[in-house]
Amino acid sequence: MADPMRIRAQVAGDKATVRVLMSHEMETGQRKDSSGKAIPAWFIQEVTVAHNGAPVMTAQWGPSVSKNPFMQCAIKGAKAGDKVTVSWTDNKGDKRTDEATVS
Amino acid sequence: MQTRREMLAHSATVVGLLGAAGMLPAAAQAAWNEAAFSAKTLADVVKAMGGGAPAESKDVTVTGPDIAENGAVVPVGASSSAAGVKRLMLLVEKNPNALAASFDLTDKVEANVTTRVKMGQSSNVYAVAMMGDGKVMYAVKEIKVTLGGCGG
Amino acid sequence: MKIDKKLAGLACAAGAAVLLAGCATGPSANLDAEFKAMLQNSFSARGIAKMDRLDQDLGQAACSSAKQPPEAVLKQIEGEALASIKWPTGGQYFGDWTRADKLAQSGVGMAWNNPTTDPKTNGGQCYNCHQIDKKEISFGTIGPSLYNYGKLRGVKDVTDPKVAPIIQYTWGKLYNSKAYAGCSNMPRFGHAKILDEEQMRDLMSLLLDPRSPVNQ
Amino acid sequence: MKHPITLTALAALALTGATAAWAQKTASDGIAEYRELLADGNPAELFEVKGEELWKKARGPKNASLEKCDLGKGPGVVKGAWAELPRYFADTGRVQDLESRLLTCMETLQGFKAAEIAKLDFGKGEMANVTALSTWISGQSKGFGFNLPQNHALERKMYALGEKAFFYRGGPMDFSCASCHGEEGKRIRLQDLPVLYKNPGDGLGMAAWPAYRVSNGQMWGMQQRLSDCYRLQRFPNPDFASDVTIALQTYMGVNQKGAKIITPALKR
Repeated sequence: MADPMRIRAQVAGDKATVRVLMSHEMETGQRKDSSGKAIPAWFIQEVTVAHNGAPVMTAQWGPSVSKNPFMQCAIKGAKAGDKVTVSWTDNKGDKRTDEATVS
Repeated sequence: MQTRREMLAHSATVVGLLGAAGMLPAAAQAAWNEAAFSAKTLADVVKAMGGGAPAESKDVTVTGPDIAENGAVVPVGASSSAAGVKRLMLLVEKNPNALAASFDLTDKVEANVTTRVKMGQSSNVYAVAMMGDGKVMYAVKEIKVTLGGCGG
Repeated sequence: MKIDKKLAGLACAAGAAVLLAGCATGPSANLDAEFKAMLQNSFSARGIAKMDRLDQDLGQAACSSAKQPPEAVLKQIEGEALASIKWPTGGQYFGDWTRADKLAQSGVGMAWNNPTTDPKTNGGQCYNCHQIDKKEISFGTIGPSLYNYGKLRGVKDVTDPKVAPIIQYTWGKLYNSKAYAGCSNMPRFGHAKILDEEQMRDLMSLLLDPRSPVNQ
Repeated sequence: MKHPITLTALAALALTGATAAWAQKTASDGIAEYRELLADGNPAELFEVKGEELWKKARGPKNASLEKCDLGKGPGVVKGAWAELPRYFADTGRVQDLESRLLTCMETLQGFKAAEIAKLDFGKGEMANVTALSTWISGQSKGFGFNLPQNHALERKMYALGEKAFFYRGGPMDFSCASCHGEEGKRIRLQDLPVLYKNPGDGLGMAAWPAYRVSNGQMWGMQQRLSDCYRLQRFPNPDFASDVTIALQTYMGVNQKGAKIITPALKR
């Protein structure tokens, strides 16, 4: 199972800045291993951000997003104590969901 | 603590809610947009995403360094000052496939996202904003990728 | 000095019986012996990098401290290095600068994970330490800038006998840098068989050919 | 929304030529800007989370956690421990660095075979766990200044041996540590090189490792940093936790007394 994400959500004025680090190889499918065999593509395809359970953003990613991806966005009207949930799904169907509290 | 099954269920609910609320453009409700992620140019990506002809605009900003110390991790961002942006995209012109990431927004988030992308070589990077009516605006910036380390 | 003796004394007290003989010959000899033993115990041969890479020649040994060796030793290193230089076959110093950029850019070669020590698979490591072509902004500064190397030295025609000394010096510097500075940081590309004659000729052209991007 | 300043700037560019304006910004300014943009959100945090879990979790043949591990400041004391390593440990009779000490604890407390782990490649199996553990542990010394003890004779001997190792030239390229880290203001390509026979300043040199390497997306501990330095020196391979790696850390750590630790850092 995939390792946990690191989510930080901090209030900045009338919004909360959300910073997410995800643990993922993000293999492009264009590299070869030492024996010359192509390493198959393996990457996060979809990321969803929800605020107190209500979805606020969905992203589609390709394999050129960097390994151990970082994403930042800002949720309007989010206050301290609110919950921010981030979920991802990769091209092998693996999933991960983590939650953080806005501070 | 949530179990894995609960998490999966929750995740499915989230996606379902997005669809039901009609907050997603047609393309995102379908599976991952393979056509857009295999396109080679800005025009083809936008076409695959269902947008009109892209026009350069001051209302869109692309952020990133002038020089990247390493192409494996290049911090880039897209933002727009225009009202009603439905989608922000980040493209790297000279990558094998141009589209790196696409963000479908609701009015609950700011039109301002940041991520990090791989760049095979120095290239133009595009930030693209798609509006509800299919209008497409973009900004472009060149980012130089340098070789580093001893290279052994 | 005082600290050194105290240190060695304690090291002897703490050390095993076999080291006691070393202590009798003085603190630094003892530390040297312990150091040599530590290297042997700490490293393992891996791939092309065998344990003989820890063996030092005169120059390597003399240049292994914060201080430069005495003048006489430096002169000896430089003399031996100069005598070691193999001048190019048939007096042919030049190759093709268009092939040299790839060589100058590459830092690959001679590490334990490289499959072979064949020079043809090695890079010249040049940009790691030197500025060369002005278009490459990612260059090191351990060595001096080589931008306009030939131009600054008045090389307008490489066949002009007046520039022969600078051509020979440049070949010698690439082949065995220690001929001109006994403790130079620069590898001995020819002497250590990192690059072959053909590769060195290409680098000579990159540095000295008036048409090379280096001299624009 | 109007951008009067941007428009003025654009007009100026049109007059002077874009190239001239670009040239004013040097390559190093550009690199500094790049690092600034990456500073917030270091993937090393992912490894810190993993390392903390590993420390507290009952694992290994003895199904025990590492919470009784003595890193030099007493059993279980993690805060500030990295700032005082390597140091002498009476129970093993050796000067140990963080990673070799972790192997000792994994063997004595958890029942792992330290010698087997030491043979693994970096990033593989339990070796990856050692790296995650050292990432978290080093992070618990963030803001501390290096303060390696030199009271024990073996600690002082390790310093002296480390000094010799630092300047020892060998291999087909005649490199020593000092070839790259012995002079002020030098760099390889665009990477500034810290001078490591003295205190290079806060957050530089040893004070920046363990670090996440953006070039390969790997988390590296100090052992891997030194191993790769020796690979690029074209030396044979230093064994994991071997005396030469501990001697060098002692030498550099003592020289860097007081330098503020910023681990885990982000490197090229």
